Parts: sequence; C-alpha cells; structure tokens
Amino acid sequence: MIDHLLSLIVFIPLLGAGVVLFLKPDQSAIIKGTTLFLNVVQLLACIILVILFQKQTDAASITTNFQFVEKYEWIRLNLGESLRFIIEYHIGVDGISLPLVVLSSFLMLVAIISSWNQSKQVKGYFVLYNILNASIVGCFVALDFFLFYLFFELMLLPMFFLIGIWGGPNRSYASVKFFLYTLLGSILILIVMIGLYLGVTQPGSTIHTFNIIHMMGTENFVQDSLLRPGAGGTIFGIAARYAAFLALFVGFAIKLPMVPVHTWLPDAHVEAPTAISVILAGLLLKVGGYGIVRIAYGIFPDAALNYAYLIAVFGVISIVYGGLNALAQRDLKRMIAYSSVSHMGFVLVGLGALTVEGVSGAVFHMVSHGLISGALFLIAGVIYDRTGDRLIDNYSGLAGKLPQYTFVVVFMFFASLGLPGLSGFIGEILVLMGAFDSASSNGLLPPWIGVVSTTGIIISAAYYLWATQRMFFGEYWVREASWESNMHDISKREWTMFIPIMLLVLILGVYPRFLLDFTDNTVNQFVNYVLEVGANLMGK
Amino acid sequence: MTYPHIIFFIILVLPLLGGLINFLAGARSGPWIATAALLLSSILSVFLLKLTVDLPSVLRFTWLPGIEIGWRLDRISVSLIALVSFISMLIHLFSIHYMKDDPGIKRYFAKLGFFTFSMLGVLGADHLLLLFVFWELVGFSSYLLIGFWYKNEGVPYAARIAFITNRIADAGFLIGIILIMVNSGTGFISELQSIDQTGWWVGAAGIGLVLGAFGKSAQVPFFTWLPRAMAGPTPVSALIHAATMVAAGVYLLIRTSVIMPPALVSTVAIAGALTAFIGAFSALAQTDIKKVLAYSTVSQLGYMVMGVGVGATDMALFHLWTHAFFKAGLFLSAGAIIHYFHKHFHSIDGQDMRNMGNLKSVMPVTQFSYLVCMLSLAGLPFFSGFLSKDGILLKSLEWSALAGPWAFIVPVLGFFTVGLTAYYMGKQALVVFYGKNRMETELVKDKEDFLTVRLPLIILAIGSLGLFYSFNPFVHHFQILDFWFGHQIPLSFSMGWLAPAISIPLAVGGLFVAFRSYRPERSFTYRDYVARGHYRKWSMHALYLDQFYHESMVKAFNMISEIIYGLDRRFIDPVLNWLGMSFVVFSKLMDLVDKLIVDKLVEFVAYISKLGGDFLRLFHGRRVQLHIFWAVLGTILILLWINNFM
Amino acid sequence: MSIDPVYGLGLSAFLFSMGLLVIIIKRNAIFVLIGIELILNAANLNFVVFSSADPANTGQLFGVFSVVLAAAEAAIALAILLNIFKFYKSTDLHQLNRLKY
Amino acid sequence: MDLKETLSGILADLEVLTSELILISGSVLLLIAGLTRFGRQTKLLVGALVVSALFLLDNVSGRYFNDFLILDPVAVFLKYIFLFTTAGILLFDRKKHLSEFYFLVIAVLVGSMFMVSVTNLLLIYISIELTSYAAYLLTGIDNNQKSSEAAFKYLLFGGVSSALMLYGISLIYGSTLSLNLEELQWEATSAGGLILLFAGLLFKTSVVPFHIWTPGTYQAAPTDAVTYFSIVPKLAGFGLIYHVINAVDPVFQNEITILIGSLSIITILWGTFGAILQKNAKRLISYGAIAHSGFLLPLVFVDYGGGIDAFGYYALIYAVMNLGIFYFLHVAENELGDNLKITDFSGLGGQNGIIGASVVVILVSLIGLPPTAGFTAKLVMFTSVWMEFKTDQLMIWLALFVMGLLSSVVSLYFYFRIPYYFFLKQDAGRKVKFPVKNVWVTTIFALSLLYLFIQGDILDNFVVMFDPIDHQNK
Amino acid sequence: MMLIDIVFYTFFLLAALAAVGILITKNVIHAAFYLVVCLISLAGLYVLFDATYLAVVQLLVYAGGVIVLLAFGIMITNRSDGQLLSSSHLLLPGILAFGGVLVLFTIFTVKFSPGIPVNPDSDQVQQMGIVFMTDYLLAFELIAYLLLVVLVGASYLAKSSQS
Repeated sequence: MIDHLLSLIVFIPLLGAGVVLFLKPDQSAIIKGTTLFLNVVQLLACIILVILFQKQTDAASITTNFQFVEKYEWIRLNLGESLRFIIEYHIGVDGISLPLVVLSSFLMLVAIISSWNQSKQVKGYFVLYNILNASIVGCFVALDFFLFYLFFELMLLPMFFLIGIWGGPNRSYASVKFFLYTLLGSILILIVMIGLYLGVTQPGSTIHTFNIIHMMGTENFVQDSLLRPGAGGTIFGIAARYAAFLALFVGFAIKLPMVPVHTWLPDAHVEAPTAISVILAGLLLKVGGYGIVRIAYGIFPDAALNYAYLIAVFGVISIVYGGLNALAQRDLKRMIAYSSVSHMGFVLVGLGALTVEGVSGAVFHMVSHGLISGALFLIAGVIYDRTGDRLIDNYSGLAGKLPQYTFVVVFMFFASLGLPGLSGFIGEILVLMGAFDSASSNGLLPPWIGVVSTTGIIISAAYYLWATQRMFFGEYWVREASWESNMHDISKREWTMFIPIMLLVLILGVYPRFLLDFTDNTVNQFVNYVLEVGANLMGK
Repeated sequence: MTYPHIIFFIILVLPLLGGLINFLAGARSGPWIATAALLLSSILSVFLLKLTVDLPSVLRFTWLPGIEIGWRLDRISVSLIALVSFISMLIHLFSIHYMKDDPGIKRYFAKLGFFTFSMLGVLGADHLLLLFVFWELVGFSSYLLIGFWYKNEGVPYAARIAFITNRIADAGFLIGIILIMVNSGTGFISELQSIDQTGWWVGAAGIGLVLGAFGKSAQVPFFTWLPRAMAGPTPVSALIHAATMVAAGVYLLIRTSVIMPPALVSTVAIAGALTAFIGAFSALAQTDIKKVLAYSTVSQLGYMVMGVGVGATDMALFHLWTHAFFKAGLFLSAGAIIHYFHKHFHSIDGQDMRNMGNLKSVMPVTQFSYLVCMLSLAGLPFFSGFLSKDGILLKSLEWSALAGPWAFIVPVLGFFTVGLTAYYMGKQALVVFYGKNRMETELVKDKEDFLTVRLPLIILAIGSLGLFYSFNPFVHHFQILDFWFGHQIPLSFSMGWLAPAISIPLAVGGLFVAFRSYRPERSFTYRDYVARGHYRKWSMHALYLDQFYHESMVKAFNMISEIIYGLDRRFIDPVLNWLGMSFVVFSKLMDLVDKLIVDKLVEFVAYISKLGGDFLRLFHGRRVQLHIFWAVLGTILILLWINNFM
Repeated sequence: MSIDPVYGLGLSAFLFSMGLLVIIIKRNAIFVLIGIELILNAANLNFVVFSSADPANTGQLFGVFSVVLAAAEAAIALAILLNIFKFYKSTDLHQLNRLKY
Repeated sequence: MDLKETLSGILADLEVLTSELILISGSVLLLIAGLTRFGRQTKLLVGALVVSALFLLDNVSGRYFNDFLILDPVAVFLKYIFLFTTAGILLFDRKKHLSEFYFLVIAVLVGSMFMVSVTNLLLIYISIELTSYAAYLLTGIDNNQKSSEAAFKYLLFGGVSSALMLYGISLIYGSTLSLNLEELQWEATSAGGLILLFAGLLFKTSVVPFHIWTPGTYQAAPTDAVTYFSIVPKLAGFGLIYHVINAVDPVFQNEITILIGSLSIITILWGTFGAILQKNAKRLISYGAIAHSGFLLPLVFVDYGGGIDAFGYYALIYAVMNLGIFYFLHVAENELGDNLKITDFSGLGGQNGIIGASVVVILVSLIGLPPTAGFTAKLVMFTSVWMEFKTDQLMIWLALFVMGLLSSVVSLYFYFRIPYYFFLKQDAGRKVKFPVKNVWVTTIFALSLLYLFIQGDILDNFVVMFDPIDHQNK
Repeated sequence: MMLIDIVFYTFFLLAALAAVGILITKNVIHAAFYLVVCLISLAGLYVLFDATYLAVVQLLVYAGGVIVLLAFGIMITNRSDGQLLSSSHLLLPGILAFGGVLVLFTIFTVKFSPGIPVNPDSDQVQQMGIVFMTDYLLAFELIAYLLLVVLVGASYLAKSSQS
C-alpha cells in the first residue's frame, strides 16, 4: 500500500466523484458526507506521506530526488516506423511538490466545510468538486508532461462550470473569460510539449517520451531536434530553447496571474462562490508557480538564467501594480484578489533571484499565501453570506457588533501584510533576502529590485488598514436595515474553518523550519541544478 | 538553554500569560492577576540582573535554514528589561483604577500584556532580524492600544496613521537589516564591530537603521503620529508613548551606532537637536494637558538622539533611564486629573487645561508627584533629569568644538530648549494646580485610592530624584554608567563646569517667566486663552507639520476614496495637483488600463470572427445556382493556377 | 473517315459551356435538368472522339455507361421535382428559399 | 483469349466481394420484408446483415477483376469503419419509411465500399455516382418541404460536379487512352483532367470549393441520414483521394502539395469561422464537420510513413464523435421539435445532468481538449504535419500547423455555446426530461471517447495493419 | 469525301444551334424539342466517329427514355396559365462561368495532341459484348445494382409525392 500512496491520494477524490454520481440529487446530506469523509481520508494519507518522506535524501541531483515514484507504461503509439512514442503514468513527489500536495488536500477540506450549506444542484456541485480536487493534486505529483498537461486541462472544465453555474450575478462573463485566458496559456504549453516530445527519446532507445526527467537530461535529445541544447536551432529569429521557455513561462504566468495577463482573476473571484474562490486563490495560482519551477526552469535552465532579470522585473511590477489596484477597489473580494496578484509578484521575484533563500522563500510564500488568501476569501464569504453585499463602504463599526469576526479579520489582514510572528512575514523576508543576496552571489538581480519589492509591504499595509478602518471601526452602521436581522457573529461551522488555518499560519510564522526542513534539501539541489546546468548550456 | 535564559523566557511570557488569563477571568479579578504577573516578572528581572552581572549569557538557534538568530542578555538589556517591567507593573496598577468602569477592560489588559511581552522581546533580542520581529509586534500592539476606544471619532484614524508611519520607517529598517545580513554574513548586534565596513552597503544600511529608529522614536520627519496617539487611554500613553516604546528607537541607535559612518552620526546629532527644539516649541501653546506632555516627550527624545549623535551614548542611555521615570509620573498624574474630571464633571472636557485650576486642594498627592517630576524634567539640580540632560549638553559642547564651525548649532538648540522646557512645564503646573478654580461648579473633595493611584505616583516621583545616582549634582561620573558600560576613566573636561553654569540659570529663568505670567492671582486670564499671535499659532499647530503631512500623504489616503470614486464616474479631474494626486492617479490608471485595453481585446476578437461569419453568409445564400457558380469559379481558378506550371 | 477530332472536342467544350450557362441562368427547374443533360452529353462526345484513336474502343464503352447513368440521374431529378412541385406548386427556383438560417 | 479461363478467373475473384454481395442481396430481401408484416423487424434484419458482412470481411489485399478492384489494408480498415457506422445508425429510432430508408443506406454503404477499393476511372465514376444518387434519395426521403428542396439543391450541385468529373475523366482517357490511372503521364490535358477529377472527389468530402452544399443539406435532411453522409461517403472520398494520389504518385510535384495544403487551410478556416455565426444547431455541427475535413485532407497527403496511420486514427475517432453529437441532436429534435436553435437548449442542464455531461465530453473531443480521444487525434495529426514539415521543409505545412491550432482555439468558442446554453442559461417554463434509453446511448458514446483516450493503443494494433501499399513503379 | 464533310458540318451546326436554341427560348416545350434535335445530331456525330454502337444506345436511351421523362415532367409541372418565367437572372455569374469554362476547355483541347485515328474493326457489337461480360463485368454488375437502387428510390419518392 505504501508505494501506491501517491496514486491513492490522487484517485480518492475520483472515487468520491464516482460515488456521488450514483446518489440521487435529493440525498444532499449523504453527498456532502461522503465527500467530506473521502477528503479526510485523503488528508490522512497526506499526513502519512509527510511522515514517511525523508527530508535528507542522498540523491545526486534534482532529477533523482523524487520519492514515492510510481511508473507504469500507459499508452504506446507508433505513427509509422519513424515515430514511436510512449506515454507513462509517472508520478512522484519531492521537497517542492510535497508541501503543495498537503496544502491542496487541506484547503479542499476547508472548502468543503465552507460550501456546506450549498443548496443549488448539490450533486453536480460535488461531482465537479471532486474532479477538481483530483486534478489539482494530480498536477502537483505528475512527472510525465502529458499527464501534467492532462491534469492541467482537467482542472479547467470543473472550474468553468463551478464559476459558471454557482457563481454570482454576471458569472457567465467571468467564467468564459477565465476559460479563454487559461486555455490560451495551455495552447502555448501544448505547442512546447509537442516540440519537446518530438525531440526527446528514452535513454538508449528511439522511442520518444513525455517524461519530464528525461527532458531535463540534455543527452536524451534527438540529434536533429530543434530544442536540443547547443543545437542553436532558431524559430522566427530567437533561439528555439529560449522561445520555448518564454512560451511555457507565459502559459504558466497566466495561471500565476502575472500583471499583464491577470485581468481574469478579479472577475473570476468576484463571481465565484466562496468555497470555489478559496480553491482558486489557494491552489490554482500555485499550480502556475509550481509549473514554472518544475517545467519551465527544470527543462530550460539556460533560458531561466537568461531571463531571470526579466522575470524579477515582472514580479516587481506585479507587486506594485497589484497593491495599487487593491488600494482603489470598493469591493472587499476584488481587493483581496488584487492582493493575491501582489503576493504572487513576491513569488516571481523569489524565483527570479535564483538564490537558495529566494526560491525557498517563493515556495514558502506560495504555501503561506495559499493558507492566508484562503482564509481571506472565507472572511469575505462570511460577510457575503450574511448580507449578500461586499462593498466596503456599506459597513462601519462592525467591531462592536461582531467582535469575534473582527478578531479573525485583524489576525488575517495582519498575517497577509506580513506582521512578524505570522507566516506571511517569513515568505516575504526570505524572498527579499534572496533578492538582495542575488545582487552579490549570482549577480542576476540588481539591488533596486529588493528595494522596490520592500515598498510592497507598505502598500499592502495601506490598503488593509484602510479597509479595516472603514469597515470595522467607528460608529456601528450598515446600509440596509434588513441586514441587521442576520448580523450574528461567527458560527461554530465557520470557526471550524478558521481555527486550523489560523493555527497553521501562527505555527509557520513562529517556527518556519516546520515546513522549510522539507523544502531545504530539494531547493538547494534545484538552485545548483539551474545555476550549473544553465551556465554550461549557455556557455555551449 | 542556560539558566538565565529560562528565567528570561519566564519574564518574557509572564505578561502575555497574565493578559490571556485576565481575558478569560472575570472583570473584577482579571486586572489584578495581570498586575501580579507584571510584579512577578519585574522581581524576576532584578534577580536576572544579579545573575548576568558578570558575564552576559547568549543563546543562539537556527530559525530559518542558513540563518541563525539569538538572544543576548547583557547588563544594559537586562537593566532595561527590569525598568520596562517595573514601570509596566506600575501602569497596570494605575490602569485598574483608571479603567474600572470601562466595558472593554479585559481587552485592554490583554493588549497591555501583549505590548509588554513584545517590548521585552525587543530588549532581549541580539540578532537584528529577531529584533525586527518584536519591533513590528510593538508597533502592532501600539496600533491596537491607540485604537482601543475605536468608537470615538478620530481614534481609528490616529491608530492607522501611527501604524502606517511606523510601517514606512520599518520598511527602511528592514532594507538596512537585510543589507547587513546579506553582505556581512552576520546579523548579530554584538558582532557588528567585527564586520569590515568597506562597501557601498554600509552607508545604505546605516541610513536604514536610522530611518527605523527615527520612525519609532518620533524624530523630526516622523513625529506627527505621537501627539495623535494621545487619543489612546492615558496609562497607555504613559507606558508606551512616554517610557518604553519610543525609547526603543534610541536603544537601537545606541546598540548599532557602531557601524554608522561619521557623517551619518553627525546628521543624527543635528536631527536630534532640531527635534528637541521643535518639540519644546510646539508644547508652548498647547491647551490639552496630554499634548503638552507628548510634545515634551518628543523634545526629550530629541535630546537622547542628540546624545547618541554627539557620541555620548552612555549619557543618552542614562537620560532614557531617568526620562522613563519622570515622564511616566507626569502622565500618570495627568491621568489622575482626567479620571477625576471624568468621574465628577462628566460634561466638561477632562483634558483641556483651560477649565482646571486650584486642583492642589483636591489632589495633594498627585500635585506633589507632578511637582517633583516636573522639576526633574525642567532639569533643576538634585533631580535625575538634570544629571542626564547636563551630561548630554556637556558632551555636545565638547563635540561641537571638535566637529567644526556649523556644529555649534547643536548645543545652542540644546540649551535654548532647556529654557523652553522649564517655561511650559512651569506654566502647566501653575495653571493646573494653583490659582483659582476656573469652573462654575465647586471642586468636589474625593480621596484617591491609595494603592492603585497614590502609590505609583509616589514611587515615580521618588524615582525622579537625583539622590540615587549621585549626591553631588555636579559630578559627571555615575556608578550606574560604570555598571552599564564597565569601568570608565572619568574625563577631565576643561569646561566641566560650563554646562551646569549655562543650564541652571536658563531653567530657573524659564520657571520665573512662567510664574510671572501665570502666578495664582493672574491665572484667571487663562480661562479664555486662545492662541492668537503669529508665534503662538505656529506653536499650537506644531509648525503645521502635521497639517502638511495631512495634506500630502495622509490626506492622499483619504482622498483616494473620493478621487477614485470621482474617477470611476468621469474622466480624470483637472483639479489634481500635489504629489499625492499622482500617487492616486497612478493606481487608478492601472485599473483603467485593466478595463480599457485588455477587455477591449476580447471584444475585438469576437468582432473579427463575426465579420468572417457575415462574409460566409454571402456564399451560403439560398440560390443553389449561385453555389454552382462559386464551385465552377473555384475550379477555374485552380485550373488557371496549375496551367502556368505546366 | 478522317475527320479532324479537334472539331469534336471544340463542339464538346462549346456544348459544356452552353449547358453550364443554361443551368445558371434559367429559373425553371426543367431547364436546369435539360442543362445537366447537355453537359453530360458534351462529356460523352469527348469520350467518343478520343475512343476513335483507341484500338480497344474503351471510350465508347465508357460512353454507354455514362448514358445509362445520365438516364438514372434524370429519373431521380424528376422524382424529386415532383415532390417539390407538390409543395411549392411551381418549378421556379427562386421560391426554393425555405432553407433559411 | 480463352473465354472459359477468364470466366473461371472472375468467379474466383468473386469471393473477395462476399461482404458486398451479402449486403446487396440482403437489401433486396429488406425491400420484400418491408412489404410483408415483417416490416417491424427491418432494423433487426439490417443488423444481421451488417454483422454478417463484418464477419465475412477478411483482411485480404491484392488486385482483382484485372485491376478493376484493388484491395489494401487502408480500404479494409475504412470498410470496418463504414460497417461500424451503419451499426451506429441503427441506434437512431426511426418511425417512417423504414425499409426504403435502410435500403438506400446500404446502397450508400456499398457505393462507399467500392469507392475505397478502386482506382479504375470507370469504376471511380460509377461508385461515386452510386453513392451520390443514393444520398440524393436519402435526403429527399422524408418528403416534407424542406428536405425535398434540400434534395433538389444537393442533386443540382452534385450533378454539375459529377459532370465536371466526367469531363476530367474523358481528358485523362484522351491523354492515356486507358482507364487505368497508373499509366497517367504528367502533361497538360491529363493534369487538367486530374484536377477536374478532383472536383468530384472534393464534392464528396465537402472540401473548399465544393463544400457549399453541406450546411443546407445537413440542416434539412433527416438526422440519421445526415450522420451517415457526414461519415461514410466523406471517409470513402478521402480513401479514394489517397488511392488516386498513390496511383499517380511518382509524377507528383510540390505544386500539387501546396494546392492541397492551401485548400485544407481554407476549408479549416471556412468551417471554423462559418460556425461562429450559426444559430441552428445542425448547421453549426455541419460547419464543424467541414473544418474536420480540412484536418483529414492533409493526412492522406502526407507521404512520410506515419501519415496514413494518423489518418486511420483520426478517421475512426471522427466517426465516433460525429455519431455521438448527431445522436444527441437527433434525441434533442425528438424532444424539442425540428429546426433546433442553440438557444432552445437553455435551462435543460437542471434535470438531465448526465446527458449534459456526456454532450460536454463529446464537444470537448470535437474541440480536441485532453481528457478525450479528440485530443490524441489532433495530437497525432499535428505531429504528422510537423514531421512532414521537417522532411520536405515546405512552408505550407507550418502554415497548416499554425492555422490548425488557431482554429482549435476558435472552435472552442462556438462548440461551447451548446453546453453554455445547456447549463448556464436559465429557462423559465419548459420541463424536458430525455428518455433514459437515449441518455444511456449518448453516455456510451461519451465514455467510448474517454476510453479511446485512456487506452490509446487498442487503436494502435488496428492501425498497425497499414503498411502503406507498395507503389508499383510504372 | 466531300459528302462526309458536308454531313459532319450539318450535324455539327445542328447540335450547336440546338444548344443556342435551348438557351434563348423561354418556353420549356421548345427547349425539350431543341434538346431532342441536339441529341440526334450528336448520335449522328458518334456514327461519324465510328462509335455506331454508342449512337444507337444514345438514340434509344436518350432520345427515347430521357426525353419522354422530360415530357412527362413538363406536362405535370406546367400550370395552366402557361406564364413564362423571365429567364434573365444571375446573368453575370452565368456569363462569367461560360467564358471561363469555354476558354479553359479550348486550351485543353488545343494542347491535346490527337492520336492517329484507327479504322474500325469489323463489328463492334460482338467485341463490346464480350468485353462487357469479361473485363468490365464488375462495372456491369455495379451499374445494374445502381439502376435497381434508382428505380426503387425514384419510384418511392414519386409515389409518396402523389399521396
């Protein structure tokens, strides 16, 4: 059972989807019960995974660093005698993907609780929900590019319907926009996938493969392939490998949301139901970040080095642009969405720095942002469930009426703006140290990047405090008198959502090595891999 | 985990625990538990002082992979820990009386405990990053405490401004820390001497540290938040905005002045002097009792920073020590007065000095402790304030001789401020306690509760006497400094006598002028005192610095809502000018770009595909003969194309 | 019997074009059918002309098949025409526009 | 020439055609059964016919009836697809004109079976005419106003294009004096003749410029007939193009490749952009079918080894997809009435979630997104185009690659309008519940598409039967 | 040899004029008549090109069968008022198609290098008969099946249109 643990974690939700499919629509209690139970089982499996995961492996390089690897031949197709290719069901987990898997399983559990009183078409909702769960976890564990792409696309459909059917007023516009943006990204990734699999063969045979690890090895490339390192192939003028990296990067940056391609996020969040925007902010954005680390940086380290500065600049723009936009928003949820854009800018700066602190900061920030932004959207959900309105200016002085809610909001707002002692601060401090350190150690980023990203913490303080002041302090006043009736404080169900997240944020803030011990070894190898292999590939 | 460190952790955690237990316990017994916890922690800190006298104990642990941080308990930090916990205990005691009938008392004591915990953390931390963690927590707890009465108008705004100003300064501080950690390899304060100070980053790091210190200790560019912070409860102002938090900035400068380049140190000196002068000047025309004390705190902090700037770090620390006592005393007496007015004359504004008078008849003990602390602040001999302030002034005189022609401004400002301080403190004492009662109704006789009110006042008053430190006021060498900085060879100033010779006449003169214009029989004129006249208005509004910030940065935050709301409805308003406007416009422009360009792109694609659709309808019309024609035409074209190859 | 085949081919090209012209211009369905017959005959003529040069005479054989097929096509066309007449009460191609979008 | 010996040779060749003969005689039986009371069991009879034809179809290849009939694995594979599709048609529930309908369906089937296995000019013409005439009759069989009008238009268009083909054949015959394509020399009249021959072929496979008839006919003809037109004759047409090209292959020039490449690009774009505006559901799917012919055409043209395998792969998945989507439209028509607007679907998602989900899977497959077989088909197609581009460096292949990708993205826009209305739009009154049988059949189609994706290689050993027929050098 | 040329030219002109006649006339019945004239002249041409068998088949099938069919069609569909439909619509596309096709086909015909005509064998009929039954057997059977299909289909459609 142990060596099939990962497959178990991926396929439990699919089992859930199957079971829910056969239940009758009106048995909503049983539907929710099974989904909750299976998700708890999945979380337990993740915990076992964490226990058995060896922090310090004696692996030589990033490519042999994976644990719990499962590899079975899945599809073997041959197109004429010159092209035979094989697709494998190849999954595994290492220091970078383990935290994200555990995070996704945890947030999925929280989101189930938050969508507990979902009454509209419950059966359809939870079938799609389970499929979404499986595809997200699948993305984090897949080591075969085709399998990764399959899960990457499989994520798209449930999200489209979940936003489209159960969303807010003009949900159809938001879901279509979300779908088109992410699909454009995945087309870019598809092109590179085709280019890669045509170029890469299994070591010692002529069978083409989708295996990411083989793609990382420079010796597996076929002689005449366009993307072979050092072959100097060019498309429309720029080097093929660089063009491929850019395509991959843009594809994943749309998911990350980097600034110029982020406009789908606020609309999607505003329209999505609470539980779904928790998952959207908590997990889908991380798939983008993980994709950049695992695939874009992994397969094209030379291009990563070449464009590190550009990536960091875009990261900084995201930080400042996201912050400023959050400052100008009237809707609480839209403000939180733009704050996510700003926080993901930090991840980009961390990845651009390519120092050990920078990358481990980026990974840590992804996990902490997942928790914090999940909680923030639950907060927006709480006020939305009570009054159906999220405009900041419609409320004032809530602290008096809802003291517990105010405590949670202040806790989460300060966690998000990076108050030390909470996890947001650790991510930011590591990324900033990475940014400043890279100026001296690998010379990729100039110091001004670090300075400008530090201003990010000021802007985030500004919009969070301003929102708190307008909504929570001063005399108690709400726009419609009708809201008075259900202005009750946080219910027991909502507390069960907030307590675990707040505990985790506090623990990760006070003792971050609880998470960093897992990622430290892999990040070291990853940074060495990218710097060494990238440098000599560029040199060639 | 050495033995001293266990005790330190107990001291550290006790206030936090006290706060939590009180939060859970009832409104009656909760505050006492919290105060008891503080008492215990102050006793323990004295005991810890004895332990770490001979050798400082260091504890280090890896917090983040590759980054090692730690605590260091040397004489200075432990003595300050003792000071903070002692004063915090007194404040807790006083708060029991002051906050007796306030509904949020449990929340108040929890926040106070959290503040003390984070302040002790700042003092104990050795690594800059760990210091920064507690530094931010202190800022956060001050935000909570200032905004305690969040219902009153203006309070939440004051809290937000305080936090954001601190946050801006802390951003610079963070950059400084990271530069040091990254470039020098170590972030430990104790190892700062050993790092080589070549390289561009040392200057920048220095500026960062100074920025952080100035933000927290309310120096010139950043001091506007302190008067506004008076909106919080008075014991809070006493503890945080007088004794402890604001001193943290000075503590940081003292610890890290080692690595700062000389040019930076001299600018610090000038800034300190300037702050001292501006603080004193602004305190002249204030009518609110707490505002006067707030500006005086700003002025005294200016002295300390000046002390560090001129190289008298030992004197600056000593002034910090003494200032904690008498300023806390002054604030607590002001608190007692406000509480008295709040209890008996509910309608009248308890903080406005204009309707006070002859309070000595009603509150003898408060009047006594106020008088002692006031004299110590004014800097009369035989009082602790005189000793520390004169040390700084003496060093500034000596420093100005060496530092060059323009340096004389520092001592001049310093001495001039002594006079101003004496004047406004004298005025306040006379107006509040002596003269006739300015209110219509008669003063109610009410005996203050001994334990919670009188005891703290008395203790603080005694603390501000100069006896503990040295009998002879004119000697410039004190055992306490030896205790802190190790044995010092007494400097033989040639002009050792010059500083007291100038400062004592100035102080007495100031008091005399105050007496002359506000002596008991003429004090009735103060009733309708309005700041007319040019210099009074400037003083009343603290050089309009606050208004200036308000207009540019602070108001920008408020204006954001109106402007953006305006922008949302119509195009950018020609009214925009000021720096603040570009800040807002830029963020709104981003939003517009978001709406205009990117969304239009989606519609454009749909339009083009529609155009293609219409074009096709032309072909797939209804008349089949037309279809036949197009097909035949297609074939003809293909044939022609093939022909020219044949 | 030496007739220059070019004339035959010329005639077939002419007949083909005339047939096409009739099909496109005429509004009456019967005319269009006649047009189709014409162009099929033109193709037939071509076969005959070419088979004169072929000893195995396969062209002529193809012609036979093509005539039979043309007849079959005419039969189907008329059957469908009857149906159309039942619904539209006329053979005017302009009225055949029920197939809107 | 000894008469007796040739006759015995012909008799020997006959048993190669056993499945076709069974079908023809069976269809006659069908007619007779139609008259008697066995009328109700016609479907059963047709099913038996198809199954027996399947068994008798053996994977033999060679040249029979002195080069009139040429069988090769491609032809056999396509025949398998045709028989599967005919079985698929039986699933559609039809009430009127039962026996005549299936008689004509079998006629089209036989015609297509011959189309894929001949390269003799005469037989090409006859088999195309047979398929076309049966198709015209099928279109007009439900003699309501719209279908007879569509039949007449279809006939006119078909008549002209077959006349053009006939003229082309006469020119080819003129230049080579023989009906065998392999003897074709590459010079003026025969080149013109070949192009005109292609006119007839392009008509059958609805490729630009001979595709204009498709939307009108697909909209008006009965849905099960339309399903049949969109699969069997079209794939047969591609099979025929493949054989014709292989026959004249040695004289082939790059210009013809560029011509066919640009034709397929125009077809793809025409189908994609035409579909965007459509309001009628069947017209929308017909434009989609045009786009798919644009994808199929280059595959028969790619001359590197794997090309025809990719064609076989794509053809089978195309058949399953079309059967699925047209079956759904057929079911929807029975419930919602004729002339199906896309907006008529709004609000159905509520009660019948399962059929909605399976329609989504089929549409996703038509678009070519991963979890369905459509993605592997497109992947295989793009790979072959890429490999072809690498071998002969013609820019047309790169253009085709890019245009194909672009149209896949745009195709998402119009294909997803159906589920968009199905799920996202609310409709006030109408309570529509699809009968369970239809729901199950649609789900089977959807599941088979998912299964084909997951178990990609079962197709592999099917497709591996191809070893491209060895070109006899002239 | 003059006689042969005269006969050829008469048939040639007859066919061409008949085609023009079909184009010009608005009356369907005249058009049918012109078609008959054209078919007969073509049959004559076939004889001249030694395709006597085909000429006979042409006369029988076409002149006999198809024209009769057309006649029935005309009689059924020609309504009593005999209003003649104006012919000139889609003139421009027609002209364009006509010109294009004419030019192209003449190009092909001109480029075509005709083979040397072979004098005919003794009797084609017997030779054709054998060929039908041996080499072209498959085509023969297929055309038979096709005719059956058309017979059934057309009659079914025609019957249902009457009911």
